[in-house]
Amino acid sequence: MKKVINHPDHVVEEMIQGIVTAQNESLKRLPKTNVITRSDAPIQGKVGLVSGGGSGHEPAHAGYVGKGMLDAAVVGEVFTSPTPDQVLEAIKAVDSGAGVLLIIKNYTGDVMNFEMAAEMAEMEGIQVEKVVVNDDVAVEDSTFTTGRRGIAGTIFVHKISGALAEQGASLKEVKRIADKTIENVRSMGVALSSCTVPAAGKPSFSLAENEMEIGIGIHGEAGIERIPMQEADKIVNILMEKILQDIDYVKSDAAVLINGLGATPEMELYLVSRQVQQLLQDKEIETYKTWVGEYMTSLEMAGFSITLLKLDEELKQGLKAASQTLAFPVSYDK
Amino acid sequence: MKKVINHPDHVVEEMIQGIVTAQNESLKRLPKTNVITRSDAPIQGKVGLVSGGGSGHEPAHAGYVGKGMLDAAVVGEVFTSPTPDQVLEAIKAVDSGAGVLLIIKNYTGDVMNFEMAAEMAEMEGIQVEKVVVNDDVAVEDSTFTTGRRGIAGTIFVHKISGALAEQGASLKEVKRIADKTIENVRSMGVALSSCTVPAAGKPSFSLAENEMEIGIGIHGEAGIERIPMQEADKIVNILMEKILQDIDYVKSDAAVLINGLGATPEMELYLVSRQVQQLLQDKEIETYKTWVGEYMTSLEMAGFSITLLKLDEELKQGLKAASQTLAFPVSYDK
Amino acid sequence: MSIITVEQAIAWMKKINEKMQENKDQLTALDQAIGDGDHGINMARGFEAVVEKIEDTDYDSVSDVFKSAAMTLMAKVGGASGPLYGTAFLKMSVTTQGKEVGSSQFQQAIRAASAGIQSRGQADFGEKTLYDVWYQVADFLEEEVVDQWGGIVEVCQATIEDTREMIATKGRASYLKERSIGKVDPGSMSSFYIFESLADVLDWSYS
Amino acid sequence: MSIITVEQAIAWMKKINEKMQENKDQLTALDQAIGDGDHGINMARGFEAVVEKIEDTDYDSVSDVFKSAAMTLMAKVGGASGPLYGTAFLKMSVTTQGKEVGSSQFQQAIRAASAGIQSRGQADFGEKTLYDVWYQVADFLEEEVVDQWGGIVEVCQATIEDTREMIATKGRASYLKERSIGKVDPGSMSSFYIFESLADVLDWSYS
Ligand SMILES: Nc1ncnc2c1ncn2[C@@H]1O[C@H](COP(=O)(O)OP(=O)(O)O)[C@@H](O)[C@H]1O
Ligand SMILES: Nc1ncnc2c1ncn2[C@@H]1O[C@H](COP(=O)(O)OP(=O)(O)O)[C@@H](O)[C@H]1O
Ligand SMILES: [Mg+2]
Ligand SMILES: [Mg+2]
Ligand SMILES: [Mg+2]
Ligand SMILES: [Mg+2]
Repeated sequence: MKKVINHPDHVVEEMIQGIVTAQNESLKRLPKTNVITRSDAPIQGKVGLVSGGGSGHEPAHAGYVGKGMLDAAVVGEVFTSPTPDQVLEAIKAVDSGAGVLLIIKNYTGDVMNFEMAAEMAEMEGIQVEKVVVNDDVAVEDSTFTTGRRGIAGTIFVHKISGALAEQGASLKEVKRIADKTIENVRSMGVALSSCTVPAAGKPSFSLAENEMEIGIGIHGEAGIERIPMQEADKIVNILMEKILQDIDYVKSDAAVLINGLGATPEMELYLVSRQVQQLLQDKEIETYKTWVGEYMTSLEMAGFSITLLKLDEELKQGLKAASQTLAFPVSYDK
Repeated sequence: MKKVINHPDHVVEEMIQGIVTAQNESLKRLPKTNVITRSDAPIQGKVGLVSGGGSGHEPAHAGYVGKGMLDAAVVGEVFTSPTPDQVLEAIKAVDSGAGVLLIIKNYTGDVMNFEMAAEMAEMEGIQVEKVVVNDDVAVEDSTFTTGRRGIAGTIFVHKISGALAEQGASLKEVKRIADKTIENVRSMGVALSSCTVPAAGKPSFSLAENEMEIGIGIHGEAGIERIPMQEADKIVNILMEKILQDIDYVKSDAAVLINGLGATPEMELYLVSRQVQQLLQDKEIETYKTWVGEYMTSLEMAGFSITLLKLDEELKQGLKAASQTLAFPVSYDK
Repeated sequence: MSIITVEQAIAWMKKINEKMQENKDQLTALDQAIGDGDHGINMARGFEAVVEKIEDTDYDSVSDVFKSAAMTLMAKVGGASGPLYGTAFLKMSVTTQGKEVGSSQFQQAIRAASAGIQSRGQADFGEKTLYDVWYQVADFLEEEVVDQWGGIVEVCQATIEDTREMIATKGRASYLKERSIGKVDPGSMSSFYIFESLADVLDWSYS
Repeated sequence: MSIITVEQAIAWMKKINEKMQENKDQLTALDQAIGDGDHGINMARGFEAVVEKIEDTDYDSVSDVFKSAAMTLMAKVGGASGPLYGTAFLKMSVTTQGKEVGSSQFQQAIRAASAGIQSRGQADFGEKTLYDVWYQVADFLEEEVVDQWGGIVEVCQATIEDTREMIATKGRASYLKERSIGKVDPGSMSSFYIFESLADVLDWSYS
């Protein structure tokens, strides 16, 4: 294991220190917690948005904290959901009386920990709503199982609900648009190599020199199948087929997010983007806007995910609104 | 070699297609060239800024094309300087009569190709100036040798000279501030693993499981020495010692750029940033602002570089000015 | 007659911690196979904190020991296992509050813990989770006389082996569908260590 | 008497291309050792384009063949080697313009190419670059009678071996300082193939 760390047990603490010292104008840390908030939180009259999860997915979620997106990110241990007391601190710190929306990625651990925090917050008289993002089409959608995972599509949920909250919408309204975004967003990923949890010290899985894992999870959870490496365009076709058959995008507008998982050169992400654009054109799906980069990573995993968000006018407005965040800035129209 | 590509010979072409289709609002490609310009180039009355180099360093340089930074980026083959005809096309496309500044990283190939283009452009009556960035303190600075390499510090040169050009300054003025930035910027990097040039198909070098290369170049050129892996803080200390002894930063303000080389998790970059902040504090160097992310990569190399820019009021203004670019956005103060 | 004293409850927690540290890598490896590779790390971090907390505190009752464990696990583990084990010990604390812990109190406590896990995790028996172990243990304690409680270790072992053959439908392993067959559930394994520690500390004989 | 005809000049370029394709991996490996690992790729891409260009064009003079080569290398290679080889062939084109290429024209052409490389690259003899080979070849052609020009291959080989022992002070290899000793310069190696091709095409005998 080759990592730029001091000690596996200190990685999360030191990362948080690094984030808040580097971004001290815009972000602050709640004392004695692993919660990072906007430096101006709570914003009077505004619904507070809280997300978070295990660390190792940077820039998620601290990179999405700021005007127009999240009010707070709760940072867990590597790949491990944060605990309810931490989430509770975040909720309390961002609530200005208008209530708080929790944006949770659909993992048993995250759902349980955030729900417990919500219960505690409600006992303290704070209005809390939650939405659960489950955009990963690699996993079967079923109410009898854990259901779909939440992956990079979560960023669009942050962005769009954050935009509405910034405008002063009610908690109910903000939850509605978050749910609407979730209904319209689908993603799928592929891994070319494993990641290594620092405290584990060993790769989470291993792939042969010629293998890739289709449908990988962002914590290195298994995907759908292992198949031989293929050309970039063919890999994209495999992922896009699953995504496009899941909801009907034809003749609608879509936002695209090409997300590197950690070790994939940006050069390759643009090859992926190119083929996605071609497929969308063939299907008469209009690309509204494309983002290419690292948005929801898995430590040093090589691979990428594709996210497609089906848009209507309201969702477009949400994407377009200004956002002052590190990892998803949208500038003001002048 | 595990890469998301179609064919090694098509990587650059397909990447450019990917970039311009994804960013079609802000960027355009000059027909039949590997030149990417602002979609509104040339800007009347403004000095044109052209940079570029081999590809494989994404987001450099296309990610820095836009209002407030570059007017054009010339994209070479992987790790290979672009040819003079391409640079010439870029110069012609961005010149509005106010002249063009070439920002060149100090490599023999880049310097020769850009110089030849400058000669050709001058023959066509275009005023051209050039600056050569040489921020890498891992390499000895000597007029008898090739001299220092240009690495991530180049981004600050783009930013600061771009800001002044945007304000309508003359070519002479823009060159002056670019040179001033170059005089005040120092960087150094470390590699934990190699990169693989797609057409080579094999890693450029190899490091043992316990080794790192101090002072690595962004094309995988050798550094100063290979030493056993160390704790994050110690690695940072090694790089910072070289940087700090090269110019006197004490009691001045500095901008910091922590740059991932491709495969290093953002988590680890923040650990690096944390230790850099601590060292600067100890030395009474005031951090003006810190950037952490991938700015000048080496394909899938694991490792990072640290850049320090010594600031005065003028350079600060340049950093602060608005920039509408993908990889180095600075938002307007509202 | 009390079957578990304050001292024994404390010793139980310490023993669990020992076993979690010893088997940290094994639990993590099991989780790497069908989950995300942090279960051993989570358990080791959690029970280390439990022991730290307990050593800092004076206890009058078994219930309070369980409560400390519950609150610490809840605040230090995270993930799926944190709230589940936190809930389990919290239910045991509530059930035993203000009481000496005799065999029937203990039966009720484990039954309550099992029910708590079930309602928190929404998993049913047979979904290849740690709930399988708690459910079986609760049944076993109700069916057997106290003298035979050493059998708890065999019950856990058998349940773990059962999980190996199951298709996971809850937790991360569920994403693997049929490919989860053949692998032991990491949470069931850590639950095994919890009950093995209990048998050790209470000197229940087992083979 | 002309020592190189239009057909031979064309054949020379084709032969260079063959050798660059054959030795692409070797040149790249040399550049991986002390540079950035693209020299073979650059040469293969460049001379493939030269041959394409030449096959598409009718030539009246050797000078025009060299000019095509020069312009194509300049536009297709990039890096350090592109402008250097581009300059070399351009100088050869200029020197031979409007002339039959006899031995003295050829001597002058190579001398001009060598000087062009020197002024473009600012490298002196002994800095472990391809200039070393061109400089030695230019000297050799001036010193030897035409019948002995097959010796060019040995001269190149010897120069390459000399570069092995040098410390690079120009180009990427210079960053290695003392560590560049022991490695052959990739650009010198590709220059060797250029002159070996010439000897092949002109049937200069060499051992
Ligand atoms: N819904 C659930 N109900 C009961 N137990 C569960 C549930 N989901 C997961 N588990 C248990 O949690 C264990 C995984 O714990 P851990 O690895 O610490 O958390 P995470 O899955 O969040 O990484 C699984 O092996 C399983 O026994
Ligand atoms: N200043 C120079 N003068 C002459 N030759 C040089 C100079 N710099 C580099 N070279 C030659 O160029 C070769 C490298 O070419 P190549 O790998 O294609 O370009 P790059 O170094 O830009 O990657 C070196 O082996 C050396 O022979
Ligand atoms: Mg986990
Ligand atoms: Mg090169
Ligand atoms: Mg786990
Ligand atoms: Mg090279």
